[in-house]
Amino acid sequence: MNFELSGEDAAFRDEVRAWFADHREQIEHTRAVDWEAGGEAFERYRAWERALFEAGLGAVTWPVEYGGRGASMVQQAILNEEYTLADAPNRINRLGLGLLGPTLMVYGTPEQKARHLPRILACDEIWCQGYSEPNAGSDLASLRTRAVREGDEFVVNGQKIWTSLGRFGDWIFTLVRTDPAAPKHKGITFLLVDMHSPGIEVRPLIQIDGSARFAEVFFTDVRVPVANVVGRVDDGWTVAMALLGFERGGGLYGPALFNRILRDVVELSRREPRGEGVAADDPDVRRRVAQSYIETRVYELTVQRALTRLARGEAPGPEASLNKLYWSEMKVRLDELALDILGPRAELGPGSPQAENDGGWYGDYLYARASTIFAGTSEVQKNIIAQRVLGLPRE
Amino acid sequence: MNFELSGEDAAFRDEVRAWFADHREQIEHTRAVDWEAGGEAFERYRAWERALFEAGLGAVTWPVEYGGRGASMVQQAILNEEYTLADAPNRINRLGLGLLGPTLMVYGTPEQKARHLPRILACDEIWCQGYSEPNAGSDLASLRTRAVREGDEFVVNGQKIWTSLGRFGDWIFTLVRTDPAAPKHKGITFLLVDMHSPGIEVRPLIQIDGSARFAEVFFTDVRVPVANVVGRVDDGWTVAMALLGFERGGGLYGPALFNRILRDVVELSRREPRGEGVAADDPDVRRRVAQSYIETRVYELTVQRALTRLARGEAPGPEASLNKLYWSEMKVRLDELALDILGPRAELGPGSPQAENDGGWYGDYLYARASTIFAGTSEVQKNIIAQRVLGLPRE
Amino acid sequence: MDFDFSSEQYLLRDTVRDLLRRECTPGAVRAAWASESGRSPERWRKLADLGVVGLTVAEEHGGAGMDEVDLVLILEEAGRSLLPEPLLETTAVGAPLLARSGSDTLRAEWLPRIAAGDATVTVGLAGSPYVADATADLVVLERQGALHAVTQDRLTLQPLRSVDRARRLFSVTAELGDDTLLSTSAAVARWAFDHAAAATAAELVGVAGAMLDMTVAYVKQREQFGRRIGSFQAVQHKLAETLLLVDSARSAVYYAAWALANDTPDASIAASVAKAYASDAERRANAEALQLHGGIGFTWEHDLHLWLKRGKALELQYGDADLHRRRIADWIYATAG
Amino acid sequence: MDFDFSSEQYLLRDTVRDLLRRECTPGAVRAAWASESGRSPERWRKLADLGVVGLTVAEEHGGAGMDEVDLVLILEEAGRSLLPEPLLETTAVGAPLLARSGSDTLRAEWLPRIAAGDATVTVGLAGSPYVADATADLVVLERQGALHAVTQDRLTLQPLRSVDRARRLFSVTAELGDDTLLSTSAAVARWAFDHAAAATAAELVGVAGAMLDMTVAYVKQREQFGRRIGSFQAVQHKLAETLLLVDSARSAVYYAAWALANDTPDASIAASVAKAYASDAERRANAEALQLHGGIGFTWEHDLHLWLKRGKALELQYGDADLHRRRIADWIYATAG
Repeated sequence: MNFELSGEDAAFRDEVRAWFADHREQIEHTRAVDWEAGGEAFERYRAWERALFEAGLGAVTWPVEYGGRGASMVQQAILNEEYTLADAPNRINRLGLGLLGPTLMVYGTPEQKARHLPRILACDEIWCQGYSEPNAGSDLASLRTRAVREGDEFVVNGQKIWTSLGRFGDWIFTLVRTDPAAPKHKGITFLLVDMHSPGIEVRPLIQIDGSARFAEVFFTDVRVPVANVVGRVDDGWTVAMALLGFERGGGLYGPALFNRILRDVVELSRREPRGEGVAADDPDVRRRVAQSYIETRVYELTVQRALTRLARGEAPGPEASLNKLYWSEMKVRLDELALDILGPRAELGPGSPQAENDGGWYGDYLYARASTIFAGTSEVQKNIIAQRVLGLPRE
Repeated sequence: MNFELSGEDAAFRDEVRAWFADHREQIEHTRAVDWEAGGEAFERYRAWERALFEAGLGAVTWPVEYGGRGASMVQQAILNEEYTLADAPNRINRLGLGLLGPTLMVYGTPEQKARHLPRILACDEIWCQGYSEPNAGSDLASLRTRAVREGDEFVVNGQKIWTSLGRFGDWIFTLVRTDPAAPKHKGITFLLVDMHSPGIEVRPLIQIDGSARFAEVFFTDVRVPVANVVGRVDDGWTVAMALLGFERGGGLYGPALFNRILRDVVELSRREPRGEGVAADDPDVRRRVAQSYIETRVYELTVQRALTRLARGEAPGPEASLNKLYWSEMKVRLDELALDILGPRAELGPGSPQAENDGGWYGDYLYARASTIFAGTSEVQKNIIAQRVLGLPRE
Repeated sequence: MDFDFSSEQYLLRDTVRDLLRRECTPGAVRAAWASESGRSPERWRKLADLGVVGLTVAEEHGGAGMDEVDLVLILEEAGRSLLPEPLLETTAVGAPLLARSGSDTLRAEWLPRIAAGDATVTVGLAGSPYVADATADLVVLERQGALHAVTQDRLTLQPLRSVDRARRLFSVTAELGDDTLLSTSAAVARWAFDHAAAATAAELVGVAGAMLDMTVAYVKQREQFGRRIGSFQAVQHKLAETLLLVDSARSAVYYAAWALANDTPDASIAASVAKAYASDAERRANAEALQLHGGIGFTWEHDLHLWLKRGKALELQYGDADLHRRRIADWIYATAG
Repeated sequence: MDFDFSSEQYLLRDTVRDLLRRECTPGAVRAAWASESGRSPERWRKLADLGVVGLTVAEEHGGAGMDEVDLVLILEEAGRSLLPEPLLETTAVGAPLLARSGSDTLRAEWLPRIAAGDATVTVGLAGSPYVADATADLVVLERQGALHAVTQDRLTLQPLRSVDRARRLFSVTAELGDDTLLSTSAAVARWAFDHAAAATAAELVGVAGAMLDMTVAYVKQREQFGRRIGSFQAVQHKLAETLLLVDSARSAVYYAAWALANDTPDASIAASVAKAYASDAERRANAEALQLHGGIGFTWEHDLHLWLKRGKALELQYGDADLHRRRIADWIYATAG
């Protein structure tokens, strides 16, 4: 047992840290705008992705043959940590780099890899994800978007929802039903679709925070070459699950993020007036802050244990569900604590004088609440833990 | 809305209160021993029951024709309240008075009523309950004790568990399977069995607090007259459920009990040393005491709302499950709080110097934990609430 | 003992419910989010005509002369329908406060106009950084332990923006003087706070009940994995626990109204019990409602968020659950052992 | 970075586990409940022969010269098997404390005997009204801020009776003097408390893990309503949540051991994190274990209560979760903004 970084890992951390320090200006320049505004704002984020790519930091765990540096999960975690500490911009390219790229490496044809991987790496093309449908949430396999083969093409009709970056996507990886007669999990195909194809309509999906970070994507007679199938026709569920594995497990959401939020909560409690003093004098606030410290610290430690196992070559398993369940529920408590510290001020939203952080805490809180739903609800995670980790019988 | 008692109810309260005041000596005399010791100790409790009976307080809600005074549920609640305030002894006759009596009034034959009701009222015969079996807990209907008809008799074989007062019982009301071929809930018969019959063996069941307040009852070729069937043969489930209704609903566990426990917890916190001061200085103790005050107070109010509905003639419904769920979970929190206030002292058991209340808090805590299991587990109560109150679909 | 409402009280509640079903639909609430004032003079007029606005104003001043018990079911309905009007401020707190502490002149000047629906009054008590509906004709402000009744000509308002856009909040600067002074009594300020907390608890119960009902309805029809999600045991148990909390909160809220109406010795504590319990119950209902609605609940288009945001705002008004627990603990330990 | 144990550490753990499977069965624990001393000199000897008792004693004194990290897995096993011996007191706290603060003479006198299994040592720190295993050959007592090392000839013991009868507790009166003085340093007392809290957390994780395992096994075979109760979603979700807590507690406990072994600046806080988290996790496991076992779990005959009672006792030793949370809060707010 040893919590020091190895020489190699320490060198990697130093390299990364130095690089972020050198790029402080670009970080601030990028963060000064919201990519959602599109146009020049979006291009700043693309430029940031390219800067990461050029520094060899775009996709460090990708194998060298695909343009990565074959870094370990520990190094990925170090990068994530430094990324958070540097307060670097949100990544518009994460779906391509984190999800589709690794999936293509396993299931893609040589042509697909050659066509897409370099463009993902260089952020030349933005990818979005077409999984969820209005009637297929937790029960993803009940999806209805259908694709009918006509010669060398599939003709796609249907609707996807909760498509992040939908308005900016050049391509979408999506699940379509190709055999309606087959059992639910069969007859699904994993398809790469050019978002500029005729018949695709993207409508912004306004969320309860008033933003439109997601979109609905409608497919009307969209023609997609059969060559764009990843894996085998009607066997897309296998590919889809592998990709979700990268989402749930590969993520190992960075402890640095929660540590930073906790630090901000503590600072907030030191400032926020409460009666004659500040919130930090309030024993209930102190108890909850201490509990959040405990939870964030234990999260960090649990991630380090998991990374050690991964570094030893153990495959990520259903334990990823424990990780997702832990951080998503913890995050809700953290953000809820912030609102409770703010008290009546918590409801003051963006653009309001007197709003703390321009209402950012409330936005974070809403986003946290979404995190117990997306990528597998807490209920689904508990089912997985019970059945696959504890071995309890299915109903 | 009015929280004053009506003139009639106030008079009843005054009568009851005066009677208890007059019987302080007998109360203390009775409580000085544990009926579990049997013999003279047990007879003191029987004498107490008879004193209640003679004062017309044994079964106030029983109709006048059966020897009660036809009192309202509100008056029953008043009696319960005063009973608790008077710190009166546990009632050895509660199964006969509270459960079997009302059931016989509805389902019993004239002979059964004439035979049993007066003896229940006068505490001449002690009743115990034979419902649970080792393999039939929450799933009561899966019981296996069987009764085979031979002429005018049933021959009973099997085993019951968790029989309170089993060692002292003269009679047991029990559920037996009379038609093994019928569906689970059919083919069960409700039977009154003389505990002095040949073939009955009672073994004390030692609980985790070391006491033996329950017994296992074994039936080996016990012969029971068919005339002892309550309701119809094979239709005992109907009778059994009616009786459980009295257990769950009629109970409306007295708020006075919880108020008294809370008062004791507060007193304990004022005395118990904690660092330089006492536990009552500890903000965590204060928060939890306040929360328990809230919960006990809200319980009391909710019971008053329910009593008002009953007084208006509304039948008790599945809402009884809400009541049971509420008080049983609250009681665990209350007793757990007491242990946390005691800290390391909490584990000191009966007979230990330095033990608070001779370890009584720990005993209460264990009993509280049983209360989320007996008479329908919390899980079963939630199923009932979801399906019968909220109308959610069964699986 | 009779812990229930009279048939007259239920009748009034039903009448108000019917009105709000027509006049305070989710669409109407969205209109309040979007409109300049956020308020509907027509709707206020209808409420006044029903006697709701002046419910707590004495008959001699043109009101209904009713009390907190009569009002509590109406406040629950206001919460249930998200009524975007200053009913709590005017009828539950402002008017009773003027009646209790105002001079004869002040009362004669304002109460009849309030009851008639021609004037509104709001309150800004200590502990809150803003005043809701500060555009009211009369604003009662707590400053340095004193209560002042201030008209608009002495006020400078800066509008704030709540996440719940139906709530119209303002930062208020006032020119106070002896002529604005309403009361210097700490007991009166506490009385006002208790009324505000208890009334907020009533609204919270309404909000929570509405969310629970919406969620029960949703899980009865939403299918996943080939079954209605309301048939999953985990869903059933969450909703059963939520129902228990919400229904128990009603007991606390109704009793607090009675205790305030009868000025019982435990009225302050009853208000704290109500606010603490209702805040926790609403928080749970809020959590389960969004979790069980899943993605659809996160869309602007779905109405659920209107309730989520109102509930969250009210949880933190007039003392959150922790504050009221501390208040109760102080009371418990202040009383003689 | 390597947050895992070495294969040697796992090997030792497995060896101890095998020993305890034989020597510390539930039957053996029941024997400890019933016997006069509650202890088994033979078992202690076997543990000493394995090097477990002297694990933290330096090699120069005949011990294994290992540290808190080596010990933590053994403590978890001791918790898991409810080992009724003063391993925590002797090996996790007593011996290291003597090594750290004892005079050369004291160390030379006691440590070799402890390592050989010929003497035991226990501790009675401030905040506890009793001393566990006070019949030990040497008793370290904290009195008025000072630590004393006291032999039996200077002690008067009054046996107490724990609900967990395997725990042998005593009220202790001691004749203290300069000759018994071990240390007057508050830092040393804190160091001892941190070690005791962290070691208790390790035992709690073992106890909780055992209860979870028993319960999972039980719900896999127990049938009600025609199905195994482990197939009910409500049961599955409870156990999934419990597993998450128990497994996360391991992270906290293992790290605390490392922090104490390496005397890191955050060692005290790491011990508090471990004790708070492990206490809460055990409480949850305790609650679910009994609830899901149902009636059978309430019988004396079933072994579950042996774990329930040990877990409950340990929750409240060396600071409950709330105390450690307050300690953490004080530390957070004491550090510079």
